Amino acid sequence: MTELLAIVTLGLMFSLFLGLLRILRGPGAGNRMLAAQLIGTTGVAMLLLLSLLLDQYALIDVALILALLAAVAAAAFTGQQRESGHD
Amino acid sequence: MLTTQWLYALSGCLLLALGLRSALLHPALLQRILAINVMGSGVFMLLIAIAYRGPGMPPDPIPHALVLTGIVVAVSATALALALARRLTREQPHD
Amino acid sequence: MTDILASLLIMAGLFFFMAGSIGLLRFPDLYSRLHALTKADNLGLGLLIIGLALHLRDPLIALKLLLIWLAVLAAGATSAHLIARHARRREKHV
Amino acid sequence: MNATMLLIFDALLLASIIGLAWAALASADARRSVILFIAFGLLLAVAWGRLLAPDVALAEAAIGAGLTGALLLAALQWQPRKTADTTNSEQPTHTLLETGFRWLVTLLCAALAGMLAWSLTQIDAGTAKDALANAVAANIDASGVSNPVTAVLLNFRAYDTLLELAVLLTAVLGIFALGPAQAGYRIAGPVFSSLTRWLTPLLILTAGYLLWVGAHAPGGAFQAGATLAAAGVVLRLAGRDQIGLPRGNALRIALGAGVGMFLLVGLALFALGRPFLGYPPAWAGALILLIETAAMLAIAATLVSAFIGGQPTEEKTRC
Repeated sequence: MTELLAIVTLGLMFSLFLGLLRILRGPGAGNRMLAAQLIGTTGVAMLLLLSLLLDQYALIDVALILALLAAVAAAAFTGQQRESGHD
Repeated sequence: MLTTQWLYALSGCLLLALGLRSALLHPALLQRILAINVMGSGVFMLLIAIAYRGPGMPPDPIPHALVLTGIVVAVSATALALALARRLTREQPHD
Repeated sequence: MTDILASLLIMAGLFFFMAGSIGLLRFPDLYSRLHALTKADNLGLGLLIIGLALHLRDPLIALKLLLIWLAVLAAGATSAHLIARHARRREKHV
Repeated sequence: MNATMLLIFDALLLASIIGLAWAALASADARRSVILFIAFGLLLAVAWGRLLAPDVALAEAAIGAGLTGALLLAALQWQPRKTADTTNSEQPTHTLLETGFRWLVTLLCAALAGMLAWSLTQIDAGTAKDALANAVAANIDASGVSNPVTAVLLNFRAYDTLLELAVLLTAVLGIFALGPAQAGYRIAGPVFSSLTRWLTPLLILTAGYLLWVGAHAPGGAFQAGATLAAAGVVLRLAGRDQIGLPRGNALRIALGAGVGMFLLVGLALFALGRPFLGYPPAWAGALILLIETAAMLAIAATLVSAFIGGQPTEEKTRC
Protein backbone atom coordinates (compact mmCIF):
# COMPACT_ATOMS: atom_id res chain seq x y z
CA MET A 1 0.00 0.00 0.00
CA THR A 2 2.78 2.48 0.85
CA GLU A 3 4.21 1.76 -2.58
CA LEU A 4 0.95 2.85 -4.16
CA LEU A 5 0.74 5.93 -1.95
CA ALA A 6 4.25 6.95 -3.01
CA ILE A 7 3.39 6.50 -6.69
CA VAL A 8 0.19 8.52 -6.37
CA THR A 9 1.99 11.29 -4.47
CA LEU A 10 4.52 11.50 -7.27
CA GLY A 11 1.69 11.45 -9.81
CA LEU A 12 0.05 14.38 -8.05
CA MET A 13 3.35 16.24 -8.19
CA PHE A 14 3.42 15.77 -11.97
CA SER A 15 -0.17 16.95 -12.18
CA LEU A 16 0.81 20.01 -10.18
CA PHE A 17 3.61 20.69 -12.64
CA LEU A 18 1.01 21.01 -15.40
CA GLY A 19 -0.90 23.48 -13.26
CA LEU A 20 2.31 25.49 -12.88
CA LEU A 21 2.51 25.92 -16.64
CA ARG A 22 -0.94 27.52 -16.60
CA ILE A 23 -0.09 29.82 -13.71
CA LEU A 24 3.01 30.99 -15.57
CA ARG A 25 1.26 31.36 -18.92
CA GLY A 26 -1.94 33.02 -17.76
CA PRO A 27 -3.18 34.83 -19.76
CA GLY A 28 -4.42 37.31 -17.23
CA ALA A 29 -4.97 37.16 -13.51
CA GLY A 30 -8.20 35.13 -13.72
CA ASN A 31 -6.50 32.15 -15.33
CA ARG A 32 -3.64 32.38 -12.88
CA MET A 33 -6.07 32.35 -9.97
CA LEU A 34 -7.68 29.20 -11.36
CA ALA A 35 -4.31 27.51 -11.51
CA ALA A 36 -3.50 28.64 -7.97
CA GLN A 37 -6.79 27.08 -6.87
CA LEU A 38 -5.81 23.77 -8.46
CA ILE A 39 -2.37 23.95 -6.88
CA GLY A 40 -4.06 24.41 -3.50
CA THR A 41 -6.33 21.39 -3.95
CA THR A 42 -3.41 19.30 -5.16
CA GLY A 43 -1.46 20.46 -2.11
CA VAL A 44 -4.28 19.25 0.14
CA ALA A 45 -4.24 15.85 -1.56
CA MET A 46 -0.45 15.59 -1.33
CA LEU A 47 -0.48 16.46 2.38
CA LEU A 48 -3.07 13.73 3.02
CA LEU A 49 -0.95 11.15 1.21
CA LEU A 50 2.24 12.34 2.92
CA SER A 51 0.56 12.04 6.32
CA LEU A 52 0.16 8.30 5.72
CA LEU A 53 3.45 7.87 3.92
CA LEU A 54 5.49 9.59 6.62
CA ASP A 55 3.28 8.46 9.52
CA GLN A 56 2.52 12.07 10.53
CA TYR A 57 -1.17 12.37 11.22
CA ALA A 58 -0.81 16.06 12.09
CA LEU A 59 -0.43 16.71 8.36
CA ILE A 60 -4.16 15.98 8.07
CA ASP A 61 -4.72 19.09 10.22
CA VAL A 62 -2.51 21.08 7.85
CA ALA A 63 -4.64 19.85 4.95
CA LEU A 64 -7.78 20.82 6.88
CA ILE A 65 -6.56 24.38 7.33
CA LEU A 66 -5.61 24.70 3.66
CA ALA A 67 -9.05 23.33 2.75
CA LEU A 68 -10.91 25.72 5.04
CA LEU A 69 -9.01 28.70 3.65
CA ALA A 70 -9.10 27.63 0.00
CA ALA A 71 -11.63 30.32 -0.95
CA VAL A 72 -9.87 33.24 0.76
CA ALA A 73 -7.54 34.05 -2.14
CA ALA A 74 -10.36 34.09 -4.70
CA ALA A 75 -12.49 36.25 -2.40
CA ALA A 76 -9.64 38.70 -1.84
CA PHE A 77 -8.89 38.71 -5.56
CA THR A 78 -12.44 39.53 -6.63
CA GLY A 79 -13.56 41.57 -3.62
CA GLN A 80 -13.69 45.32 -4.06
CA GLN A 81 -12.98 47.85 -1.36
CA ARG A 82 -15.73 50.37 -0.69
CA GLU A 83 -13.88 53.53 -1.62
CA SER A 84 -11.40 52.19 -4.10
CA GLY A 85 -11.61 54.65 -6.99
CA HIS A 86 -12.60 52.57 -9.99
CA ASP A 87 -15.92 50.78 -10.31
CA MET B 1 23.92 15.31 6.03
CA LEU B 2 21.31 13.22 4.25
CA THR B 3 20.56 13.69 0.56
CA THR B 4 17.11 15.09 1.41
CA GLN B 5 18.68 17.59 3.79
CA TRP B 6 21.12 18.71 1.12
CA LEU B 7 18.38 19.16 -1.47
CA TYR B 8 16.29 21.37 0.81
CA ALA B 9 19.23 23.22 2.37
CA LEU B 10 20.72 24.12 -1.02
CA SER B 11 17.30 25.23 -2.23
CA GLY B 12 17.07 27.40 0.87
CA CYS B 13 20.42 29.03 -0.02
CA LEU B 14 19.20 29.59 -3.56
CA LEU B 15 15.94 31.20 -2.40
CA LEU B 16 17.90 33.48 -0.08
CA ALA B 17 20.14 34.60 -2.95
CA LEU B 18 17.18 35.02 -5.34
CA GLY B 19 15.29 37.10 -2.82
CA LEU B 20 18.28 39.22 -1.91
CA ARG B 21 19.01 39.98 -5.55
CA SER B 22 15.47 41.11 -6.27
CA ALA B 23 15.22 43.04 -3.02
CA LEU B 24 18.21 45.05 -4.18
CA LEU B 25 17.43 45.35 -7.88
CA HIS B 26 13.68 45.19 -8.52
CA PRO B 27 12.27 48.61 -9.42
CA ALA B 28 8.82 48.08 -7.86
CA LEU B 29 8.19 48.38 -4.13
CA LEU B 30 5.68 45.52 -3.90
CA GLN B 31 8.03 43.03 -5.53
CA ARG B 32 10.80 44.10 -3.19
CA ILE B 33 8.57 43.29 -0.25
CA LEU B 34 7.86 39.90 -1.84
CA ALA B 35 11.60 39.44 -2.36
CA ILE B 36 12.29 39.95 1.33
CA ASN B 37 9.66 37.33 2.06
CA VAL B 38 11.35 34.92 -0.34
CA MET B 39 14.64 35.55 1.47
CA GLY B 40 12.95 34.73 4.75
CA SER B 41 11.49 31.54 3.32
CA GLY B 42 14.97 30.55 2.17
CA VAL B 43 16.30 30.92 5.69
CA PHE B 44 13.33 28.99 7.06
CA MET B 45 13.98 26.19 4.59
CA LEU B 46 17.63 26.07 5.59
CA LEU B 47 16.72 25.81 9.27
CA ILE B 48 14.06 23.15 8.75
CA ALA B 49 16.45 21.14 6.58
CA ILE B 50 19.11 21.27 9.31
CA ALA B 51 16.50 20.09 11.83
CA TYR B 52 15.56 17.07 9.68
CA ARG B 53 16.95 13.74 10.88
CA GLY B 54 15.61 11.32 8.29
CA PRO B 55 12.39 9.33 7.95
CA GLY B 56 10.97 8.00 11.19
CA MET B 57 13.41 10.04 13.32
CA PRO B 58 12.12 12.90 15.47
CA PRO B 59 13.52 16.18 14.10
CA ASP B 60 15.26 18.84 16.20
CA PRO B 61 12.43 20.96 17.69
CA ILE B 62 14.48 24.13 18.25
CA PRO B 63 14.74 25.28 14.61
CA HIS B 64 11.05 24.44 14.26
CA ALA B 65 10.22 26.78 17.14
CA LEU B 66 12.40 29.50 15.60
CA VAL B 67 10.76 29.21 12.19
CA LEU B 68 7.25 29.01 13.65
CA THR B 69 7.60 32.37 15.35
CA GLY B 70 9.57 33.65 12.37
CA ILE B 71 6.61 33.04 10.05
CA VAL B 72 4.26 35.03 12.26
CA VAL B 73 6.76 37.85 12.67
CA ALA B 74 7.39 37.86 8.90
CA VAL B 75 3.73 38.39 8.08
CA SER B 76 3.49 41.22 10.60
CA ALA B 77 6.59 42.84 9.15
CA THR B 78 5.12 42.43 5.67
CA ALA B 79 1.93 44.15 6.79
CA LEU B 80 4.01 46.99 8.26
CA ALA B 81 6.02 47.30 5.06
CA LEU B 82 2.82 47.37 2.99
CA ALA B 83 1.34 50.04 5.26
CA LEU B 84 4.51 52.10 4.74
CA ALA B 85 4.34 51.56 0.99
CA ARG B 86 0.68 52.57 0.94
CA ARG B 87 1.46 55.76 2.82
CA LEU B 88 4.31 56.46 0.43
CA THR B 89 2.08 56.00 -2.62
CA ARG B 90 -0.55 58.24 -1.10
CA GLU B 91 1.92 61.04 -0.41
CA GLN B 92 3.56 61.09 -3.82
CA PRO B 93 0.95 60.56 -6.54
CA HIS B 94 2.50 59.05 -9.64
CA ASP B 95 0.69 60.97 -12.33
CA MET C 1 -10.32 -6.77 -0.08
CA THR C 2 -11.05 -3.27 1.20
CA ASP C 3 -7.43 -2.39 0.49
CA ILE C 4 -7.86 -3.33 -3.16
CA LEU C 5 -10.94 -1.14 -3.34
CA ALA C 6 -9.09 1.64 -1.52
CA SER C 7 -6.19 1.38 -3.99
CA LEU C 8 -8.56 1.57 -6.93
CA LEU C 9 -10.30 4.62 -5.51
CA ILE C 10 -7.00 6.38 -4.80
CA MET C 11 -5.78 5.70 -8.34
CA ALA C 12 -9.09 6.92 -9.75
CA GLY C 13 -8.62 10.07 -7.69
CA LEU C 14 -5.21 10.61 -9.24
CA PHE C 15 -6.73 10.11 -12.68
CA PHE C 16 -9.20 12.95 -12.13
CA PHE C 17 -6.48 15.21 -10.78
CA MET C 18 -4.46 14.52 -13.94
CA ALA C 19 -7.53 15.09 -16.10
CA GLY C 20 -8.22 18.36 -14.33
CA SER C 21 -4.66 19.60 -14.80
CA ILE C 22 -4.56 18.60 -18.45
CA GLY C 23 -7.91 20.28 -18.98
CA LEU C 24 -6.67 23.42 -17.28
CA LEU C 25 -3.71 23.41 -19.62
CA ARG C 26 -5.41 22.41 -22.87
CA PHE C 27 -8.87 23.96 -22.79
CA PRO C 28 -9.17 27.15 -24.83
CA ASP C 29 -10.78 29.65 -22.45
CA LEU C 30 -11.34 30.48 -18.79
CA TYR C 31 -14.88 29.11 -18.56
CA SER C 32 -14.09 25.67 -19.94
CA ARG C 33 -10.99 25.56 -17.75
CA LEU C 34 -13.23 26.23 -14.76
CA HIS C 35 -15.09 23.03 -15.55
CA ALA C 36 -11.87 21.06 -15.77
CA LEU C 37 -10.85 22.44 -12.40
CA THR C 38 -14.04 21.36 -10.64
CA LYS C 39 -13.36 17.78 -11.74
CA ALA C 40 -10.16 17.74 -9.72
CA ASP C 41 -11.81 19.40 -6.72
CA ASN C 42 -14.95 17.32 -6.62
CA LEU C 43 -14.10 13.92 -8.02
CA GLY C 44 -10.33 13.73 -7.69
CA LEU C 45 -10.09 14.71 -4.05
CA GLY C 46 -13.38 12.95 -3.23
CA LEU C 47 -12.29 9.56 -4.56
CA LEU C 48 -8.88 9.92 -2.99
CA ILE C 49 -10.42 10.73 0.39
CA ILE C 50 -12.87 7.81 0.27
CA GLY C 51 -9.94 5.55 -0.61
CA LEU C 52 -7.82 6.83 2.27
CA ALA C 53 -10.70 6.59 4.73
CA LEU C 54 -11.31 2.96 3.67
CA HIS C 55 -7.64 2.19 4.10
CA LEU C 56 -7.33 3.82 7.53
CA ARG C 57 -10.57 2.47 9.01
CA ASP C 58 -10.51 5.07 11.78
CA PRO C 59 -13.90 6.80 12.15
CA LEU C 60 -12.44 9.97 13.69
CA ILE C 61 -9.91 10.48 10.90
CA ALA C 62 -12.57 9.55 8.35
CA LEU C 63 -14.73 12.35 9.75
CA LYS C 64 -11.87 14.83 9.45
CA LEU C 65 -11.20 13.69 5.88
CA LEU C 66 -14.87 14.14 5.03
CA LEU C 67 -14.76 17.66 6.48
CA ILE C 68 -11.71 18.44 4.33
CA TRP C 69 -13.54 17.26 1.23
CA LEU C 70 -16.66 19.29 2.03
CA ALA C 71 -14.54 22.36 2.69
CA VAL C 72 -12.66 22.00 -0.60
CA LEU C 73 -15.94 21.38 -2.45
CA ALA C 74 -17.54 24.51 -1.05
CA ALA C 75 -14.40 26.60 -1.50
CA GLY C 76 -13.93 25.31 -5.05
CA ALA C 77 -17.49 26.11 -6.06
CA THR C 78 -17.31 29.54 -4.45
CA SER C 79 -13.97 30.41 -6.03
CA ALA C 80 -15.13 29.23 -9.44
CA HIS C 81 -18.24 31.39 -9.12
CA LEU C 82 -16.26 34.43 -7.98
CA ILE C 83 -13.60 34.14 -10.66
CA ALA C 84 -16.14 33.56 -13.44
CA ARG C 85 -18.22 36.56 -12.32
CA HIS C 86 -15.10 38.69 -12.14
CA ALA C 87 -14.07 37.66 -15.65
CA ARG C 88 -17.57 38.34 -17.03
CA ARG C 89 -17.63 41.83 -15.50
CA ARG C 90 -14.25 42.63 -16.99
CA GLU C 91 -15.41 41.50 -20.42
CA LYS C 92 -18.41 43.81 -20.20
CA HIS C 93 -16.20 46.71 -19.24
CA VAL C 94 -13.83 46.32 -22.17
CA MET D 1 11.95 2.13 -4.02
CA ASN D 2 9.88 4.40 -1.82
CA ALA D 3 12.95 6.40 -0.89
CA THR D 4 13.80 6.96 -4.54
CA MET D 5 10.28 8.10 -5.33
CA LEU D 6 10.31 10.49 -2.38
CA LEU D 7 13.60 11.89 -3.63
CA ILE D 8 12.10 12.54 -7.06
CA PHE D 9 9.13 14.11 -5.29
CA ASP D 10 11.50 16.37 -3.33
CA ALA D 11 13.32 17.43 -6.46
CA LEU D 12 10.09 18.28 -8.30
CA LEU D 13 8.62 20.10 -5.30
CA LEU D 14 11.75 22.19 -4.86
CA ALA D 15 11.94 22.92 -8.58
CA SER D 16 8.34 24.19 -8.40
CA ILE D 17 9.04 26.30 -5.33
CA ILE D 18 12.16 27.88 -6.80
CA GLY D 19 10.51 28.33 -10.18
CA LEU D 20 7.54 30.12 -8.63
CA ALA D 21 9.78 32.38 -6.55
CA TRP D 22 11.88 33.20 -9.59
CA ALA D 23 8.89 33.97 -11.79
CA ALA D 24 7.20 36.02 -9.07
CA LEU D 25 10.28 38.19 -8.59
CA ALA D 26 11.18 38.45 -12.27
CA SER D 27 7.79 39.90 -13.21
CA ALA D 28 7.06 43.60 -13.44
CA ASP D 29 3.31 42.94 -13.26
CA ALA D 30 2.26 43.23 -9.61
CA ARG D 31 -0.80 40.99 -9.98
CA ARG D 32 1.20 38.22 -11.55
CA SER D 33 3.86 38.47 -8.86
CA VAL D 34 1.32 38.29 -6.05
CA ILE D 35 -0.58 35.29 -7.42
CA LEU D 36 2.64 33.37 -8.04
CA PHE D 37 3.79 34.23 -4.54
CA ILE D 38 0.55 32.84 -3.09
CA ALA D 39 1.13 29.54 -4.90
CA PHE D 40 4.71 29.60 -3.62
CA GLY D 41 3.38 29.81 -0.04
CA LEU D 42 1.02 26.86 -0.59
CA LEU D 43 3.90 24.68 -1.73
CA LEU D 44 6.03 25.77 1.21
CA ALA D 45 3.39 24.34 3.56
CA VAL D 46 3.72 21.01 1.72
CA ALA D 47 7.52 21.21 2.01
CA TRP D 48 7.39 21.79 5.78
CA GLY D 49 5.07 18.81 6.09
CA ARG D 50 7.46 16.71 4.02
CA LEU D 51 10.36 17.62 6.35
CA LEU D 52 8.36 16.42 9.39
CA ALA D 53 7.74 19.95 10.66
CA PRO D 54 3.94 19.85 11.10
CA ASP D 55 3.96 22.74 13.59
CA VAL D 56 5.59 24.97 11.02
CA ALA D 57 3.35 23.64 8.25
CA LEU D 58 0.25 24.52 10.27
CA ALA D 59 1.41 28.10 10.74
CA GLU D 60 2.44 28.42 7.10
CA ALA D 61 -0.91 27.05 5.92
CA ALA D 62 -2.95 29.38 8.12
CA ILE D 63 -0.84 32.44 7.37
CA GLY D 64 0.01 31.72 3.75
CA ALA D 65 -3.53 30.83 2.71
CA GLY D 66 -5.44 33.01 5.16
CA LEU D 67 -3.45 36.18 5.63
CA THR D 68 -0.51 36.86 3.32
CA GLY D 69 -2.54 36.21 0.20
CA ALA D 70 -5.40 38.47 1.24
CA LEU D 71 -2.97 41.12 2.46
CA LEU D 72 -1.07 41.22 -0.83
CA LEU D 73 -4.17 41.09 -3.02
CA ALA D 74 -5.60 43.99 -1.01
CA ALA D 75 -2.35 45.86 -1.64
CA LEU D 76 -2.98 45.58 -5.40
CA GLN D 77 -5.90 47.97 -4.98
CA TRP D 78 -3.69 50.92 -4.10
CA GLN D 79 -0.77 50.05 -6.35
CA PRO D 80 0.20 52.91 -8.63
CA ARG D 81 -1.51 52.26 -11.95
CA LYS D 82 1.76 52.35 -13.82
CA THR D 83 3.28 49.35 -12.09
CA ALA D 84 0.00 47.51 -11.67
CA ASP D 85 -0.72 47.35 -15.38
CA THR D 86 2.74 47.19 -16.85
CA THR D 87 3.20 44.29 -19.18
CA ASN D 88 6.40 42.87 -20.54
CA SER D 89 6.18 45.21 -23.51
CA GLU D 90 8.04 48.04 -21.87
CA GLN D 91 11.23 46.42 -20.75
CA PRO D 92 13.39 48.96 -18.98
CA THR D 93 16.65 49.64 -20.77
CA HIS D 94 19.85 49.82 -18.79
CA THR D 95 23.04 51.66 -19.48
CA LEU D 96 26.26 49.69 -19.61
CA LEU D 97 27.15 50.81 -16.09
CA GLU D 98 23.77 49.71 -14.74
CA THR D 99 24.06 46.35 -16.44
CA GLY D 100 27.48 45.88 -14.93
CA PHE D 101 26.16 46.81 -11.51
CA ARG D 102 23.29 44.35 -11.82
CA TRP D 103 25.71 41.59 -12.73
CA LEU D 104 27.90 42.49 -9.79
CA VAL D 105 24.95 42.29 -7.36
CA THR D 106 23.86 38.98 -8.88
CA LEU D 107 27.36 37.61 -8.54
CA LEU D 108 27.64 38.72 -4.92
CA CYS D 109 24.28 37.11 -4.09
CA ALA D 110 25.42 33.89 -5.73
CA ALA D 111 28.67 34.05 -3.77
CA LEU D 112 26.71 34.47 -0.54
CA ALA D 113 24.60 31.41 -1.35
CA GLY D 114 27.78 29.47 -2.14
CA MET D 115 29.41 30.43 1.13
CA LEU D 116 26.31 29.50 3.06
CA ALA D 117 26.22 26.12 1.34
CA TRP D 118 29.88 25.59 2.12
CA SER D 119 29.27 26.42 5.77
CA LEU D 120 26.71 23.60 5.88
CA THR D 121 29.47 21.07 5.23
CA GLN D 122 31.16 22.42 8.36
CA ILE D 123 28.08 21.85 10.54
CA ASP D 124 28.14 18.25 9.52
CA ALA D 125 31.70 17.81 10.73
CA GLY D 126 30.80 19.09 14.20
CA THR D 127 29.29 16.82 16.82
CA ALA D 128 27.47 19.47 18.84
CA LYS D 129 24.48 19.70 16.51
CA ASP D 130 22.34 17.31 18.52
CA ALA D 131 23.27 18.73 21.91
CA LEU D 132 20.30 21.09 22.10
CA ALA D 133 17.86 18.56 20.69
CA ASN D 134 19.05 16.05 23.28
CA ALA D 135 18.69 18.62 26.05
CA VAL D 136 15.07 19.19 24.98
CA ALA D 137 14.40 15.45 24.92
CA ALA D 138 15.98 14.98 28.36
CA ASN D 139 13.92 17.71 30.04
CA ILE D 140 10.61 17.37 28.22
CA ASP D 141 8.97 15.50 31.12
CA ALA D 142 9.42 18.50 33.41
CA SER D 143 8.16 21.02 30.83
CA GLY D 144 4.46 20.48 31.41
CA VAL D 145 3.77 19.60 27.75
CA SER D 146 4.82 16.73 25.52
CA ASN D 147 4.99 18.54 22.16
CA PRO D 148 8.69 19.48 22.02
CA VAL D 149 8.07 22.59 19.89
CA THR D 150 5.58 23.95 22.43
CA ALA D 151 8.01 23.06 25.23
CA VAL D 152 10.76 25.10 23.54
CA LEU D 153 8.48 28.05 22.80
CA LEU D 154 6.72 28.35 26.14
CA ASN D 155 9.10 26.83 28.61
CA PHE D 156 12.75 26.38 27.64
CA ARG D 157 12.94 29.52 25.49
CA ALA D 158 9.99 31.42 26.93
CA TYR D 159 12.06 34.64 27.03
CA ASP D 160 12.41 34.54 23.26
CA THR D 161 8.71 34.00 22.77
CA LEU D 162 7.89 36.88 25.11
CA LEU D 163 10.09 39.17 23.03
CA GLU D 164 8.62 37.74 19.83
CA LEU D 165 5.20 38.82 21.02
CA ALA D 166 6.62 42.23 21.83
CA VAL D 167 7.90 42.45 18.23
CA LEU D 168 4.41 41.68 16.94
CA LEU D 169 3.00 44.40 19.19
CA THR D 170 5.58 46.87 17.89
CA ALA D 171 4.72 46.03 14.29
CA VAL D 172 1.02 46.65 14.84
CA LEU D 173 1.71 49.91 16.68
CA GLY D 174 3.80 50.98 13.70
CA ILE D 175 0.92 50.18 11.37
CA PHE D 176 -1.49 52.16 13.56
CA ALA D 177 0.89 55.12 13.50
CA LEU D 178 0.93 55.23 9.70
CA GLY D 179 -2.65 56.28 9.23
CA PRO D 180 -6.23 55.09 9.11
CA ALA D 181 -7.36 51.58 8.21
CA GLN D 182 -8.04 50.65 4.61
CA ALA D 183 -11.63 50.87 3.42
CA GLY D 184 -13.73 47.81 4.14
CA TYR D 185 -14.95 45.48 1.43
CA ARG D 186 -18.32 45.70 -0.26
CA ILE D 187 -20.93 43.23 0.93
CA ALA D 188 -20.15 39.94 -0.79
CA GLY D 189 -22.67 38.14 -2.98
CA PRO D 190 -24.87 35.36 -1.59
CA VAL D 191 -22.45 32.56 -2.51
CA PHE D 192 -19.48 33.78 -0.52
CA SER D 193 -21.72 35.10 2.27
CA SER D 194 -23.27 31.69 2.84
CA LEU D 195 -19.83 30.07 2.77
CA THR D 196 -18.74 32.55 5.43
CA ARG D 197 -21.65 31.60 7.63
CA TRP D 198 -20.34 28.10 8.29
CA LEU D 199 -16.66 28.69 7.59
CA THR D 200 -16.23 31.22 10.40
CA PRO D 201 -17.45 28.98 13.25
CA LEU D 202 -15.39 26.11 11.84
CA LEU D 203 -12.25 28.25 11.79
CA ILE D 204 -12.85 29.39 15.38
CA LEU D 205 -13.40 25.78 16.40
CA THR D 206 -10.22 24.72 14.63
CA ALA D 207 -8.28 27.46 16.40
CA GLY D 208 -9.54 26.21 19.76
CA TYR D 209 -8.63 22.67 18.80
CA LEU D 210 -5.10 23.68 17.76
CA LEU D 211 -4.61 25.59 21.01
CA TRP D 212 -5.69 22.58 23.02
CA VAL D 213 -3.74 19.87 21.18
CA GLY D 214 -0.62 22.06 21.16
CA ALA D 215 0.35 20.60 24.52
CA HIS D 216 0.86 17.09 23.18
CA ALA D 217 0.65 17.27 19.37
CA PRO D 218 1.44 19.80 16.64
CA GLY D 219 -0.43 23.01 17.35
CA GLY D 220 -0.22 25.88 19.81
CA ALA D 221 -0.76 29.59 20.28
CA PHE D 222 0.86 30.75 17.04
CA GLN D 223 -0.98 28.33 14.78
CA ALA D 224 -4.26 28.85 16.64
CA GLY D 225 -3.84 32.63 16.56
CA ALA D 226 -3.20 32.59 12.83
CA THR D 227 -6.28 30.41 12.25
CA LEU D 228 -8.42 32.69 14.39
CA ALA D 229 -7.10 35.69 12.47
CA ALA D 230 -8.04 33.96 9.22
CA ALA D 231 -11.64 33.86 10.47
CA GLY D 232 -11.49 37.64 10.87
CA VAL D 233 -10.06 38.01 7.37
CA VAL D 234 -12.89 35.89 5.93
CA LEU D 235 -15.51 38.05 7.67
CA ARG D 236 -13.89 41.25 6.42
CA LEU D 237 -13.73 39.94 2.87
CA ALA D 238 -17.44 39.16 3.11
CA GLY D 239 -18.04 42.85 3.77
CA ARG D 240 -18.99 42.53 7.43
CA ASP D 241 -18.43 45.45 9.75
CA GLN D 242 -18.23 43.31 12.87
CA ILE D 243 -15.31 40.98 12.36
CA GLY D 244 -14.78 40.07 15.98
CA LEU D 245 -12.07 42.64 16.54
CA PRO D 246 -12.71 44.73 19.67
CA ARG D 247 -12.36 48.51 19.54
CA GLY D 248 -10.85 51.18 21.73
CA ASN D 249 -9.48 50.07 25.06
CA ALA D 250 -10.66 46.50 24.57
CA LEU D 251 -8.50 46.33 21.43
CA ARG D 252 -5.50 47.64 23.35
CA ILE D 253 -6.01 44.99 25.99
CA ALA D 254 -6.36 42.26 23.36
CA LEU D 255 -3.20 43.35 21.54
CA GLY D 256 -1.21 43.45 24.75
CA ALA D 257 -2.69 40.26 26.22
CA GLY D 258 0.17 37.99 25.14
CA VAL D 259 2.99 40.11 26.51
CA GLY D 260 0.85 41.03 29.52
CA MET D 261 0.03 37.49 30.56
CA PHE D 262 3.62 36.39 30.04
CA LEU D 263 4.86 39.19 32.28
CA LEU D 264 2.14 38.59 34.85
CA VAL D 265 2.98 34.90 35.18
CA GLY D 266 6.71 35.62 35.13
CA LEU D 267 6.49 38.28 37.83
CA ALA D 268 4.13 36.22 39.98
CA LEU D 269 6.61 33.36 39.92
CA PHE D 270 9.38 35.83 40.67
CA ALA D 271 7.44 37.06 43.71
CA LEU D 272 7.07 33.49 44.88
CA GLY D 273 10.82 33.12 44.90
CA ARG D 274 11.24 31.27 41.62
CA PRO D 275 13.24 32.41 38.60
CA PHE D 276 11.39 34.64 36.09
CA LEU D 277 9.19 32.29 34.03
CA GLY D 278 10.63 29.27 35.83
CA TYR D 279 7.43 27.28 36.20
CA PRO D 280 7.12 24.71 38.98
CA PRO D 281 6.80 21.42 37.07
CA ALA D 282 3.45 20.57 38.68
CA TRP D 283 1.89 23.81 37.42
CA ALA D 284 3.75 24.11 34.15
CA GLY D 285 1.01 22.60 31.99
CA ALA D 286 -1.72 24.87 33.36
CA LEU D 287 0.44 28.01 33.25
CA ILE D 288 1.48 27.31 29.68
CA LEU D 289 -2.15 26.89 28.63
CA LEU D 290 -3.01 30.18 30.37
CA ILE D 291 -0.22 32.06 28.59
CA GLU D 292 -1.01 30.38 25.29
CA THR D 293 -4.67 31.35 25.45
CA ALA D 294 -3.76 34.99 25.99
CA ALA D 295 -1.05 34.78 23.32
CA MET D 296 -3.52 33.28 20.82
CA LEU D 297 -5.95 36.16 21.31
CA ALA D 298 -3.14 38.71 21.05
CA ILE D 299 -1.70 37.14 17.90
CA ALA D 300 -5.13 36.96 16.28
CA ALA D 301 -5.91 40.60 17.17
CA THR D 302 -2.48 41.66 15.89
CA LEU D 303 -2.80 39.84 12.60
CA VAL D 304 -6.34 41.06 11.92
CA SER D 305 -5.30 44.64 12.74
CA ALA D 306 -2.33 44.21 10.43
CA PHE D 307 -4.62 42.98 7.66
CA ILE D 308 -6.94 45.95 8.09
CA GLY D 309 -3.86 48.14 7.80
CA GLY D 310 -4.65 50.58 10.60
CA GLN D 311 -6.64 51.23 13.70
CA PRO D 312 -10.31 50.37 13.15
CA THR D 313 -12.28 53.60 13.37
CA GLU D 314 -15.67 54.05 14.98
CA GLU D 315 -17.69 56.10 12.49
CA LYS D 316 -16.75 54.40 9.22
CA THR D 317 -18.02 51.06 10.41
CA ARG D 318 -21.65 52.15 10.73
CA CYS D 319 -22.67 51.94 7.11
